[in-house]
Order: sequence, then structure tokens, then C-alpha cells
Amino acid sequence: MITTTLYSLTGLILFGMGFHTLIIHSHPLRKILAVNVMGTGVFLILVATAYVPLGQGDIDPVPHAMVLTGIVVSVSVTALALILACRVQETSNLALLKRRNQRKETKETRA
Amino acid sequence: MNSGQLLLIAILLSSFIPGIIIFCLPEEKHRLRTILNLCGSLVKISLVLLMNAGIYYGHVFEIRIPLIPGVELLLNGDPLSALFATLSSVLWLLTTIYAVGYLEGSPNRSHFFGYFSLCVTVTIGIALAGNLVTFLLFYEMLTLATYPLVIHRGTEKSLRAGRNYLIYAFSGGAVFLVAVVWLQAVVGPMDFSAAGFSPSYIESHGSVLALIFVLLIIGVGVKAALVPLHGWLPQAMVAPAPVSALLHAVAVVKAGAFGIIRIVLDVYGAHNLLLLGVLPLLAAVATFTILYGSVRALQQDDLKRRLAFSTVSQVSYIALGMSMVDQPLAVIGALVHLVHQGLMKITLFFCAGNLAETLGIHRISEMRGVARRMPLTMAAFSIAALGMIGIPPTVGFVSKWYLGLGGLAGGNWWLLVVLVVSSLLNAWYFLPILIRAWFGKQQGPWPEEQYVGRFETRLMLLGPPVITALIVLVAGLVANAQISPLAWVRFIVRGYSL
Amino acid sequence: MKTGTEIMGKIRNRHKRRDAFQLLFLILVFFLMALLGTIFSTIPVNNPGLASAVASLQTESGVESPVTAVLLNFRGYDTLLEVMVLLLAVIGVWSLIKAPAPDPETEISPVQMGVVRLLAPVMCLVAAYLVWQGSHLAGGAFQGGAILGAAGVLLLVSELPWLRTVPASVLRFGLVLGPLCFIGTALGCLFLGGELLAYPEGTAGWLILFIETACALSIGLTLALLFAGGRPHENVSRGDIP
Amino acid sequence: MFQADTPAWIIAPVVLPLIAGLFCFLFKRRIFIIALAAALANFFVACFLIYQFLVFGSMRCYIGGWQPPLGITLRADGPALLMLLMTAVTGLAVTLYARGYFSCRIADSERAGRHQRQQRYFWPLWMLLLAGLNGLFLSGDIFNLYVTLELVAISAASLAALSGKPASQRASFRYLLISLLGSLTYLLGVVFLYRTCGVLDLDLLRNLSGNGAGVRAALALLTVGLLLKTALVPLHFWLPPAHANALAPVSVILSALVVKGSFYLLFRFWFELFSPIVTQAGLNFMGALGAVAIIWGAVQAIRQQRLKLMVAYSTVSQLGYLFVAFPLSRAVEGAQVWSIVIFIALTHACAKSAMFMVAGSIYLHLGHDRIRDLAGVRASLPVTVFAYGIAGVSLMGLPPSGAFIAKWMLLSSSLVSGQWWWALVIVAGSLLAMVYVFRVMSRFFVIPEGEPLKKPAALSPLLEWPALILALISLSLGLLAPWILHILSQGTVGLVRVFPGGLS
Amino acid sequence: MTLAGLQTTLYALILSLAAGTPLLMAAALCCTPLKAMVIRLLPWATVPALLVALTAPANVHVEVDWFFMGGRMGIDATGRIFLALAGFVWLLASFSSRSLFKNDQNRVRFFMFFLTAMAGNFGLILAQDMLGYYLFFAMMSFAAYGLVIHKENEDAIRAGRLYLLLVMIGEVALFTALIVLVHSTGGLALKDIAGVSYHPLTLVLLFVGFGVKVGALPLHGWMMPAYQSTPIPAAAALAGSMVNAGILGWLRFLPPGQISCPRGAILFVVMGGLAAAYGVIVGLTQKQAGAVLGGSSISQMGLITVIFGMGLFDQEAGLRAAPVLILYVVHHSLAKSSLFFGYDLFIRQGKTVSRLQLAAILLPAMALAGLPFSSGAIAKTAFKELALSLGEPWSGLSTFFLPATAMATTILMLHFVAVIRRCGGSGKTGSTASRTVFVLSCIAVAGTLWIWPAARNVATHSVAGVKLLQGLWPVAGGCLLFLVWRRIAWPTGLPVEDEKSKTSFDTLVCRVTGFLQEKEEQKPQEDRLVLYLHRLVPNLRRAEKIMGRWKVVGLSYITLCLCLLFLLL
Repeated sequence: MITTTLYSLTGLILFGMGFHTLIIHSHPLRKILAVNVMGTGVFLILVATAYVPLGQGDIDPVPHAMVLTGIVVSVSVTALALILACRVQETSNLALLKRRNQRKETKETRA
Repeated sequence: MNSGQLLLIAILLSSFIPGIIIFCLPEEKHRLRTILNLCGSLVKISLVLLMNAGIYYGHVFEIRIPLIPGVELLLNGDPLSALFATLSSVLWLLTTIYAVGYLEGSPNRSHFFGYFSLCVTVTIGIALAGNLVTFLLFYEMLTLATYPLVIHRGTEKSLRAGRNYLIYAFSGGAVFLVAVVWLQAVVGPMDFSAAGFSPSYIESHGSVLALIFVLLIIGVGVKAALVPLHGWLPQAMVAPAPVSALLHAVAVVKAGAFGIIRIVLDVYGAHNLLLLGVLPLLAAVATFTILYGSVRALQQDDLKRRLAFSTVSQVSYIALGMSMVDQPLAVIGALVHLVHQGLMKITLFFCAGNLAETLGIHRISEMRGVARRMPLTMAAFSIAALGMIGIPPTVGFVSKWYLGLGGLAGGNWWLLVVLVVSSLLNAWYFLPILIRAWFGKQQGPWPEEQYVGRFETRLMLLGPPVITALIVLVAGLVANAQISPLAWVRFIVRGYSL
Repeated sequence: MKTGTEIMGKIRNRHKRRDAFQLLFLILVFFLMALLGTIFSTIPVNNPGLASAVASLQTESGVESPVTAVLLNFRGYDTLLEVMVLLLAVIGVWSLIKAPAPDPETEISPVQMGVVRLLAPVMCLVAAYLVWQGSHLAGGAFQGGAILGAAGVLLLVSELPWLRTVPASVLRFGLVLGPLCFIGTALGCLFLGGELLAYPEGTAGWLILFIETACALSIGLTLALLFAGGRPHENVSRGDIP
Repeated sequence: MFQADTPAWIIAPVVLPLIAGLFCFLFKRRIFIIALAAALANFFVACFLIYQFLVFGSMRCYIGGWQPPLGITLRADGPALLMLLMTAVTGLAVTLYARGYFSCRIADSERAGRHQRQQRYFWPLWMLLLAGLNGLFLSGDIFNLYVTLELVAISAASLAALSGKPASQRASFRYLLISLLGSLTYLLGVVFLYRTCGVLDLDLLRNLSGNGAGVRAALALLTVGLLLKTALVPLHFWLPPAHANALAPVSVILSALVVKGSFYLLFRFWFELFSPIVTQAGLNFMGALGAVAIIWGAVQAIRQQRLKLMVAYSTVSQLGYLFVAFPLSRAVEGAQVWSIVIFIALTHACAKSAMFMVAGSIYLHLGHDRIRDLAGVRASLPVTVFAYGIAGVSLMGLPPSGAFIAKWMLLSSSLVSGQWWWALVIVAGSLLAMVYVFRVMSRFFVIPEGEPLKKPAALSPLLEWPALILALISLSLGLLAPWILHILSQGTVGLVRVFPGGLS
Repeated sequence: MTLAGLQTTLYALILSLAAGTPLLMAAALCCTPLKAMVIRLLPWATVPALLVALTAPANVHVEVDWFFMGGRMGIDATGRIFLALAGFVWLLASFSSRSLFKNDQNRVRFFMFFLTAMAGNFGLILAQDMLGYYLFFAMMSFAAYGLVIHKENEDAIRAGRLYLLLVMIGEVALFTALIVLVHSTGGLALKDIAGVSYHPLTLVLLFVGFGVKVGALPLHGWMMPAYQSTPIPAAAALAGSMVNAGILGWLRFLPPGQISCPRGAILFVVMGGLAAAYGVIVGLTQKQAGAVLGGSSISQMGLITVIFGMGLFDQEAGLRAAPVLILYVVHHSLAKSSLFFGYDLFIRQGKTVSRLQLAAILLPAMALAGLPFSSGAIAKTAFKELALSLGEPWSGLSTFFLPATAMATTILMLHFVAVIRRCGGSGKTGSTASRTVFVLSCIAVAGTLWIWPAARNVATHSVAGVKLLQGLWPVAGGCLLFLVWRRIAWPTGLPVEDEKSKTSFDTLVCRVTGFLQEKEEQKPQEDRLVLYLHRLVPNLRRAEKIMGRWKVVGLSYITLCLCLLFLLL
């Protein structure tokens, strides 16, 4: 029982930490990781839920299946998010570069 | 579906289908477009007349389409709707002819005539609406159908006018919607044919019902241009003349006034309103509007603006008459003014349009001696203007006469004062125009003389005002005949057994 | 000088404000989590969950492992959609970006090559084992697929030249294979048994294995391709005219 | 096997687009034919399901033959079927529109390759999204709903990023993160629920969920998660950039369908699953959020300088109406709650799709969508402008659109129950809607000065007519009201059980 | 159709032709090819009316239900006299104007108004219902405006404006009075009026409504400028016939002999008496012939008003006063129109006026003054007899008031003659026609009352010895006084008229109208709402940006969670 509670509370704390990071930090990678942490937290709670004290130590397989599904989903989303983050970074970097170049050019022409 | 229902649908479709076809026509096919328009309006007039005959002989015309419990669309041909439908369809024909002449060679005519037809469809819908929901439906659609017409010129000024028109109209519509819903919440669904809800509600919900009445009047008062809800009307005169004619005489303002009539006669009923004691409020607003509109009209130099303010003033006669709903004579005056004002005002706007289109005259100060150049136009204008003042034998006198009689019958002496003062003001702002036009001396060339031909202007522009002016005269002269607006209005009022 | 100090002050102020916000936010998050935790821990645990239901129907499921039974039989529909999610991730990634071209100048160390050559087949074997084991113990398509994916990543990292020459259409087919088999089976069951995914009597075990195998392959490929980070170069397609 | 009353038909709307999506991904050529076939089939199946529903009543399909609590149930009741039909109709129109859109873009030789690639990936993503949405509407299992939500979220985010513009990618990234946050919150709620009740099936949950704090917390979490995805103010910030920067067909899909999915769940939870524990304060809170959304979205829409952004903010505003129905739900009889929401959702779906289509067509035509410079469009794209007008009218809730019916019911219930302030918000919202709709409309009527330099080629009818037809549908929804109400009243057998004697 | 029905239709046709012929001719003027013919046939427009007046059987009444608000036409004794009178005056006027306007560029317009006014005049005499009367009255009044303003010079425009203003006031007063009357009688026919009790306000309204036309005292302002500005033939019609419409209105709406109304009587008598005095005084200050005649009209109409007021006292007085009133009206109309025709002749002939003509013009002038053997003497005798027969309060009138007015009128008429002697016309246009008309009118003035059977009784009374003397001394006194006054006022002869005669009331009207009309058109105000929104826009943008920050999102997420938790728990 205590184990379950412990696990669940840890999961909740992970969820909260992830959320905090997601909001406070601006770097895309951190955000993605934060979301992953949050997901992990939820999975942790889910796994903890699988422990059924009433039966004879039986493990409820359904939360496990759910966790599996969740993990797969989170993997997919993470992959997509990472790629998107890369693209965003790239394009914004490009834009940044371009802007800098332009500025330089104008300076040169002025000179 | 019986023949009566078919007739109702045919009446609506007779302008809707031409409208849709016209939308799809390419810009160049003006001959086909004109033919479609004219055929549509002729068919509509004959169908409406057919319906009138049917109504007179007691046939029932009714279509019900239930939407949700308590909300149904109801088209119903009763004598009152026949009055408005006839007015709109006849004036539509004339306005169409006029518009064809007026817009010759201007861009976007397909759209213009398409919306024109939609507009009249919607107006007929308003006429035929059998309950508040249906009325609301067409009332809102009317705003939509007229908006493109108002901003048809596409200039910044017209856009601004259009924007104001929308803001006013839709705000009014929203208030109206709330009121309709509320009323239904209080007294349940109700048709116009019920001619008022049961007086027992007044005991339980008196103040709420009074509030709802005020909201309803505000809702329709926007279109009827009751002061202070009139702001859009003078601005909307930037639209082309046929549109102004449509706004002032055929559709929009008339729809508002018609709404007031419906609300007073059919939704609340004379008895309930007397119990509620809200009629003095309506009377006060109407009086103020009449006087205010006249005074403002006096200040305008722009001819169409002056006419617009004159509309503000004149339409309120209807509201004034309805505020004495317990007096059959006043009701007759109000109802018949619905028709009469339409006839007179459309003539005036046609003439103003002629002046602008032919000679480029927009201001009254430019009108000196214009009657020598355009005698027929100005003759028509004069007849209508005299009618507005209430000079016999024009129709304007007939309305005022009944209003006065009704007011006196109800013991309202002040009404006579209002009529007198407003007649004097009307004379004050119309007679100088006439004097200037007929007896003034032309000073310099006309601002933009565009047409030189056999007649004073194009026949299509000349015909409609002359015809309407003749109607103004003849309808007054034969007011007491078997077939005249007045006779039909008497028939309507008989049905209410006030 | 004055302006300089002002600016510094401003920056400091902003920092302060941010810190204050962070603190507030932290407190709020903590409060929320504490609240949730309290609620969660006070939930009376008096329901048996679905364990007993699963246990009672275990024999009908055709597999021994309860998790696999749930995944592929009782809640096979979830899994079907989940496989789709994976595929979707690939499609999404491919729609976004082209796979980075291999850097021809990087030299792969022979040690790495050796390890890869050694490990990759073993990993494939392990994956196959995991899939097979899924029917009675922990394991199954996802686990197997993950191992396969890892193998793929290894291969990709070591820049094996033939990897790049695999035609895109083959990759597509590989990706679609698992979901297609899954749906195919499901529909087959529908046509045969009247219900989607209602395996006919006695065939459940084999069908599940079949689905798992196909899915494991596709999942492995998916993960590897996700790692590759973009759509392959499709020479034939007109879509990638530079 | 496939008789008319076979429940297995229910899975068709999920499976058909799924397979189509796979094939679209697999093949290179004739993808459009596959997608079109799937959309058509989906439409017909939806119609058939409604027919089936009307004849045989509410259907349940137990996947794999496993009954709850273990198995997953798909169920087809009135609201679900109407949402399904909405998706099918809009989906069909979008499919056609997208075809026109992409062919028009590909015809432009400058970036043909890029446009072709966009089309290539659009179809599978769209098909999978369609499958996800259909699954969402039909699913009767709270965890399965999570999976479908994810399916929708990922495909939607990919679609949103499809245009390749940096802005769209940034927006899409944010969208993805937010919907992940939402999904995780939702999942946390599911965990709470499972912990309390031990079942996942909605019907069982409804019976089991007692009055415990766990269920309430679960409801709060589920709600917040779904609110994030529904983009209710103040959580709406991701929506306008994501919707406005996407390709036109994608904007249509996102705005018309995707947000509806999460809202649909929210509504189901509040009014079906958890209705016994819902408090009036909670309902009022949601209503207040909705009211804020109506006003805020409309005001922001009025402010916008670009057509697509304006339309996107209008979505924010319109979503508010859905929530204003919450506090009023208790004032009306059972079936009406659903009808209000369904009417708003249906009208908004059709009208908003039409609007985004119009915006897309105008963008294609002019090369920009600045509201200031829309003069002259009327002459070259009359059908499109007409469609815009009609869609705008529907959004404003003028009769006889479906939104009017909904507005009527909302007003009526707010006035009957004496909560007139909601009526004020509703009326104010529609007036503001008038302002933003006609702000654009009036620009169409400006007659441009001078002759246009070059007359742009006319757009394909596929770009113009779907918009018009959708707009017309949205306008005439009010006339279909009796039919929709019939479906809803059939489907509220379950609701009646939940709310004995109505909701009052 | 039965015979009776046929007869009714026939009468209806004939009666309506009386008013309809001029109207039809006016309409025909619109048609270019018919113009010349219509103008040639102008005098014939009066023929149907004259025929009706002379030949119609007594008490013909026709009802035409469909017309206007239910039309009734008919001719009774009073109507017949008025119609004959009007027909005669209009006939002469049309002869005269036809010759006057041979070459005027605006003649078509003039004749249109001329014919319309004529139609209105005939129509109102024939109308037997209130609205019909009102209709034709309005028609005549407004058409007369076209005659007043015909010259289009500044004076004419000013006169027209004043005329129109007063006509409008009269119209609305009449309208109100009619409504009140109809409300109390319940019917529209004139015969329904009998026995109605009048509200004082109604009396005032009726006094105002018709008093405008009559030139009763506070409403007299239009008369002198209008008489002066109107082309003389039209002025003759105006003074000789149209003015009578007001009197007829009183007779119709306050029928003497059928009502008694002492308060009204006082009103009428007082106002009439004042007008009689005022008219002379103001006439003497005028330096233009038309205006002088206007003053005379004010004065004479004042006398008529007094007679009418006497008739209002009670029913018996009414019965006695009515014939006297009619007699006086006939006398005044003929004399006044004759003066105008004479004036016309003088104008046309210019300096070539013969002494005979000058003597001839003295005939109507002295008739007005009441010289024995003239029609004026007869009318005044009738007046005196009436006053005497009515007893105490009135008999005093005959001893002082009437001689005084006669004396005053004599002065005024001499002044008139003095004024027109100076008139110099341009040429000899149509002087033949003018001469004929003048002669005819003079004959009518001289002969009518003598040969009129109804007046024969009074006529014989008037030439009785004492009466002759009584009639003569005021005239003689007047002549003397005129000479004295002339010496005092204009020792060097009449000054040449150049200053504008403008009443202060007129200036006031001009000023108010101008003030209101020349106001600038108000600029449409920029839409407040939009302005406000514009101002809001930056703030809105900022707010929306802030809402997009992750921090805010996080905060709102947590807030929402907490709120919902608390609200649901």
C-alpha cells in the first residue's frame, strides 16, 4: 500500500516538475524533455495503480497495457516534436543569419 | 400541399428565382436581365393580386414549417400582409424599371439586380410572416439583402454608411431577438392570427411584458427610424436613387413600420396594450420623431438628406397611429399611411434621382428653375411633396385625416397639435423646394448635364415617378372607392373589431 | 555612466521579477500536486480493477501472458490505433524534413564496425525471441520492435552504405506492413466471425503471433527511420526536385 | 453477416479512412482517388449509420466480441452520429477542396515540387486524422479516447506544419506541446478514474462513479486537458497562429473538426458521465470562461489585419458559445442541451470550413489575404464571396442557420431561468461577429480604382463550390432542425436515464 | 339604369363639368399641340359654370361615393349666386388675361394656375361636403400662389411667400376645424352641420381658416402685396371671386340661421370692425394702386365680416343677415373687379387715358363708397336696415359706423384714382379687350343690383329721399377730406414709389427661414465605436501577446485546475 502511494506521489512530483520546466524554460529541447518527464510521471502512477492489494497479489495487466501504449505514443510524439524543434531552430537560425547578413551588407554599402 | 400554399411559395419564388438567375448572368446580358426582372415582378404582382382576391373571399393561405418545439416558420396571408405585399410588389416593379434606367452603363449590375430581387423577396416574406420568428427571419435577411445595395457605389462614404446601417440594423435585430425569445418564454408560442395573447398574463407578468414591448419596439424601431434610432437613414442616402427608394418606400423603413403594426395589433393586441399602459410611451417617441425629423429636414441642403429626414418624420405617423390602437380610425390612418407614405416617398426619391442623374443636381440650392428643364419630373415631385404636406386630394391628406379623426375620437387633442405643427414644418421644408424649382431663375449651367434627348430625361427614369405621382393623386381622389388602399385598410380594420 | 547603472538596475529588476514569478509558480505547482496527491492517496482502494476479469478470460485469449492478452486481444483496438500513431509519427516527420545526407568524410572506426556487425544479428535474434515470448511472458511486438529499432539505429550510426540505397518504396512497404497485417487480420476476423478482431476459436494464438511479428518489424523500422530523421531520398519521385 | 442491423457497421468510419491512409502513404499515384473514395464511403457509411440508428435504435459494437469491462465498446448514439455526419460532410468537402487547392498550387511552376510533396503527405495525414476523429466520436472507452486524441493531435500537428513556413512550424510545435500537455493531463485524469472505479468503459463508469473526491479530481483533470485542446480562452493562444498559418485545407480541418473532437468529449463527460457530480458552480465557471471567450475572440478578430487570422480568432469566439450552454443546461430539458451544442457545432463546422476555404481561395487568387486590399475580389470570385457572406451570416447566428436555433434555445433558457446575463453575452457576441464578418465583407464591395493590371486566372470550381455548398448547408441547418432533434431525442434514452425527470 | 339613375349621372356629369372643364383645359396645356387652342378658348372655361348657375334646377344634389372621401355636389340658392358671380368675374378675367399674355414666355404656366384656381373656385361653390369644399379650397389657394408669384420679381416672390405662409396656416387651421367638426357631427356632408354646438376653439379655427382668404385682421398681411404683385386680371379674379370663397366657407361651415353662437358673433364683429377701419388707414399709406385696392378689400371684407358676425347671434338674426351678406358680397365683388379691370386698362393705355374712362372708373369707385344710386348704396341700405332690425346693440352701427366707413372709403377711392392717374403703361397691348372688359364690368356694377329680383326691394328703399341724403353726405365729406388730406400729406404731388414696402412680419419670416436653411450640412461624425476600437488595438495586441506567453499559459492552466477542483469538490 505504502509502495503504491510512494510510487504515485513520486509520479505526481515528476509530473509537477515536468510541468514547471515546460512552463519556465524556453528552450525547445527542454520543453520536450519536460513533457517526457511528465509522461513518465503519469506512467509511474499508472504502474502503481496496477498493484491490486485486494486480490492475492495479483497484478492488474490493463494498466500495464495502458502504459505500453502510452509509451509508444509518447515516443512518437517526442520524435515528431524533436524534428519540429529542429526545423524551427533551423529556420529561425536561418532567419537570424539572413538578418545579420543583411545588416552587414547594409553596413558595407554604407561604408 | 394545397393551392394556397403553392401560391404563397410562388409569390416568394417569383422574385427569388429571377434573383438567383441574375446573379449567375454575365454582366453584359442586360436585356435578358431586364426581361427577367420585369417578368418576375409582373408575375409577382399578379400572384399577389390573386392572393388578395383569395383573402378577400376568405381563403386561408398558410404554410407551417416546424423547426424546434415552440419555434416554427409560418407564412400566412392575411389582409394586413396583403396590404404590404401589394405595396411592395407594385413599387418593386416601378423601382426595377427605374433602376434599369438609372444604372445604365454602371458596373456590377448583375449583383445589384440580384440583391434587388432578393430584397423584395425578403420584404414579401416579412409581409407574409405569420409569427414573430418568421418575421425575425426575414427581418434579419432584409438587412443582409439591402446592405450590398447600400454600399453598391463602393466608395469610402458608402462603406461608412453601410457600416452604420449594419450596426444599427443588427443591434436592433439582436434586441428584437431577445425580446421575441423572452416573449415566447413568458406567453408561449403565438401566431399573429391570435391577435394578442391572453390578458391573464398581464396580471402575472405585467412589467416584464411592458419591458418586452419596449424591446420589441426598439427592435423594429431601428428600421422604422424612430428617433434616436434613425441615425443610419440619412447616411444611407449615399446609395443610388433606386436603392434609396427601396429603403424608404418599399422595404426597409416600411418593414420597421410594418413590424410596429404587427406587434401592436397582432402580438399584443389593443386590449393588452391598454392594460399595460405603454402606449403613451410609443406616442411620445413617435411625436418626438415626427417633430425632430421635420426640423432636421429643414436644415438640410442636400436634397436626398432632406428627403431622408422627411422619411424619419413621416414614418412615425404610423407609429403615432398605432399608439392609439383602441381607435379604429387612427388605426386606419396608420395602416393607410403605410401605403401612402410609400407612394409619395418613392416618387420623391425617383425625382431626386432624376435630377441627380440627368443634371447632376444634388443640392436644393442648385434647383433654381429646374422645373423648366424637367417639368414632368418636377410636377411629380410637387404632387408628392404636396401629398407629404397633406394637401387634398393627395393621399397624404387621407392619412392625416384619419389620424386626426382617430386622435380626436380618443380624446387626444394633442394629436391635432402634432399634426398641425408637422404639416406646417412639412410645408416649410417642401414648399421652398417647389418654389425654387418652379419660379426660381436658373443661375448658370447645371452641375453636370448628362442627358440631352427628346424627353427631359430617359423614359425609364421618367415613367416611374410620373406613374407613382399619378397614383398618389388618383388614390387620393378615389379614396372612398371599392378598390383603393383605404378600402382595403378598412377591410383589415374591420377584421380586428377594435 | 548613469544610464549604464540604470540599465543594470533594470536587468536586475527583471531578473528579480522572474525569480519571483518562478517562486510563485513553483508554489502553485506544488500546491496543485499536493492537492492531487492528497486526493489520490485518499481514494479508497476497494475495487479489484480488471485483474480478475482478465484472469477469468485468460484462457479464451489464446495467449498466456495477461499483458499481451490485454494488448492484442481484449484491447486490440487500442493497439491497432497505437500502431497507427507510430506510423503517423513517421509520416509527420517525413512530411517535414528530408533525411540529412551522410557526411562522406566521416570515417567509421573499424571497432565500431565490428561491434555493429557482431551485435546487429544478435539483436535481431533477441527481438524475434521477445516477440515469440510475448505470448506467455513479458514481451511482445513493442519490445521486439524496440530491439529491432535499436539495431537499425546502430546500423544507421555506422553509416552502412547499403542502407541509403534501400528504395523508398520498400521502406514505405515495411512501415505499412505491420498496420496492414493488423487491419487485415482484424477485417478477416470481421468477415469470418462477425466482429472486428474477434479471432476465430483456437486461432487466436497464431494470429496474435502473426500480428506481433509483422508489427515488430514495422515498429523496428519505424523507430530506426525516426532516428534517421526525415524522408529518404526518392529519386523517382518528382516531389524532391531540389 | 452484414445485415442492416449489424452493429459491426460502426467500425467502418474508423477502419475505412485508416486503410485509405495506409494506402495513401504506400502509393504514389492516384492518391486522390483513394482519399476521395474513402471520404465518399465515409459519408455514405455515416448516412447509413444514421438510418440504422433511426430504424434500430442506439447500437453498440463490442470489438473482438469482448464485453465491457474488459473489451472496448464502440457506440453509435444520436450526438455521436451527428458529429460523425458533420465530419463526413465537411471531410468530403475538404477532400474536394484540397484537390483543387493542390492542383492549383502545383500548376504554379515556381515551387511545384514542394507543393507536390505537400499534397503527397497531406492525404495520408488527413485520412488518419479522419479515422482518429471518427474513432473519437464513436469510442466508448475512456482510455481508447486517449489514444484517439493522440492520433488526432499528432496528425493535426503534422498537418499544421505542412506548409513549411517557419511561422507555421513554430505554431505547430507549440500546438504539439500543448496538445501533449493536454493529453497527459487527460491521462492523469484517466488514472484517477481508473484508480477509483477500476473500469474504463464509459457506461460502467457512469454507473460506478460515485461521489468520491477521486472522480471529481479526475473530472477536473480531464476537463483541463480537454480545454487545452479545445483552445478555450485563456488557453487559446496556440490556436490562431496554428490555424492561420497552415495550408488552407488544413486550416479547414483544424478549425472545423479537430477542436470539436475534444469539445465533444468534454461535453459528454460533463453531461453524461459525470453529470451527477457536476455542480452548478462548476457549470457557471465554464460558462464564464465561454463568455470571456466569446467576447475576447470576437474583439481580437475585429482587430486582425489578415483574413485567415480573423477567421481563426472567430473560431476562438465561436467556441465560447459551446461553453455558454453549460450553465444553461439545467434550465432546459434533457435533450435540448445536446441540441444546443450540436447545432452550434454543426453550424460552426460548416460555416468555418467555408470561411477558411474562402480565405484560402482568396489567398491563392491574390497572393495575400490582407483585409485592406480585398477590393475587386467580388468581380473575379463571385461564388467565393457569396460563400463568405453566407458563412458569415451563419456564424452571426442569423436565422435560419443552425446557430440561430442554438442561440434561440440559449436565450430562451437564460431568460426563462432568469440568468439574463448570459443572454447579454450571447447577443453581444453575435453583434461583434457582425462587425468582424462585415468588416471583411465591405472590402469586397469596394470597387478598385483603375483597371486591374492583370486579370488573374479563374480558380477551379473545386475551390469555389465546396465552400458555397458548405455555407449553404450551415445556413439551412435551422430548417433541418426537426430532423436533427429527432435524432437527438432518439439518442437520449441514455441521457434520460442519467437525468431522471430532466435536468432541472 | 333607371331614369332617376340616369338623371343623377347626368347631373353629376354636368356639375363636375363646371369645375372639370377648367381642370381639363389646364391638363391640356401640358400637351404642346393643344396649348394654343386652349389659350384661345380660355374664356370658354367659365361657360359650363355659368350655364349651371343660370339653368340648373333648384336644389340639385348628387352624391359620388367613390370620389375622395365621399363626394357630394349640388347647387343651392347661395351657391347659385356665388357661382354666377364667380363665373362672371372669371369670364372677364380670362378675356383680359388672354389678351394680356399674348407674348409672355411663362404664359402657359400662368394659364395653368389660372385655370386650376378657377376650377377650385367653381368646385368649392358646388361642393356640398366638407372635404370637397376643403379640397377645392386648397386647390384654389395653392393655384393662386402661382398667380401671385407670376412676375417673379422680388416683390412678387416676397408677396408669394407671405401668401403661402398664411395659406398654410389657414389650411391647417381649417384641417383641424374640419376634423373637430366631423368628429362632432359624425358625417361629412355640409348639411350635417346644422345644430352642432361649436367649441370656441373650432370657431377660432374656422375664423382663421377662412379668414386668411377674407383678409380678416390678423391674417390680412398677404392681401396688399399680393394684389399688387399679381397680374391684374388675375388680381381681379382674386379680389372679385376667390376672396369670396372665404365668405362662402363661413356661410357653409357656420350657416347663419341654423346656429346661434353669441361668442363667435362678438369675435367676428369686433375683428370685422377693426379690419374695416384698418384697411382704409393702411390703404391710404400705399402708393401703388394694387395695394390701395388691397387696403380697400381689407376694409370691405371687414364690413362683410361684421354682417356675418351679426348673423351669428341667433338663428333669426342669421336668417336676416344672410341675404344682406350675399348682397354685399355681390356688390363688392363686382365693384372691386371692375376697379381692377379699370386699373388694367389704365396700365395698358398709359397716358392715353381719356376723361371718359377716368369718369368711368369713378363709377365702381364711388359704388364702393356707397354713392346714391350705385350698388354700394343699395348694399349699405340693406346693411343699415339689417342693423336697425336687429335692435339695440346694432342700431348704433347705422348711425355712426357706416357713414364713417363710407367716408373713409371715399377718401381711399379718390386716393386710388389719384394713384392710377399717374400710371403709365408701356403700350396698347390688348387695350381693346381690356376696354370691353372694363365696360362690361362697369355695366355689371351699375346694373346688377337693380335688375336682380332679390335686391329690388332694398334697391327701391335706397333711393327713398332721406336715404339719398344719408348716402350722399359721407361721400361728399369724403371728397372734401381727401382734398384736405392731399394738401397736407403730399403738397408736391404723389411721390414716386421706390422703397420696398415690407412688413416687419415678412422680414421675420424671411429671417427665420434663412437662418434654418442656410445652416451648413452637418458633417457625418466619425464612428465613435471604431475610433475607440482603434485606440484599443495596441492594448489588445499586447494583451493577446501576453496571453500567448508560456508563463501565462502555465498560470492559467494551474488556475483552471485549482478552480475546477475547488468548484467540483
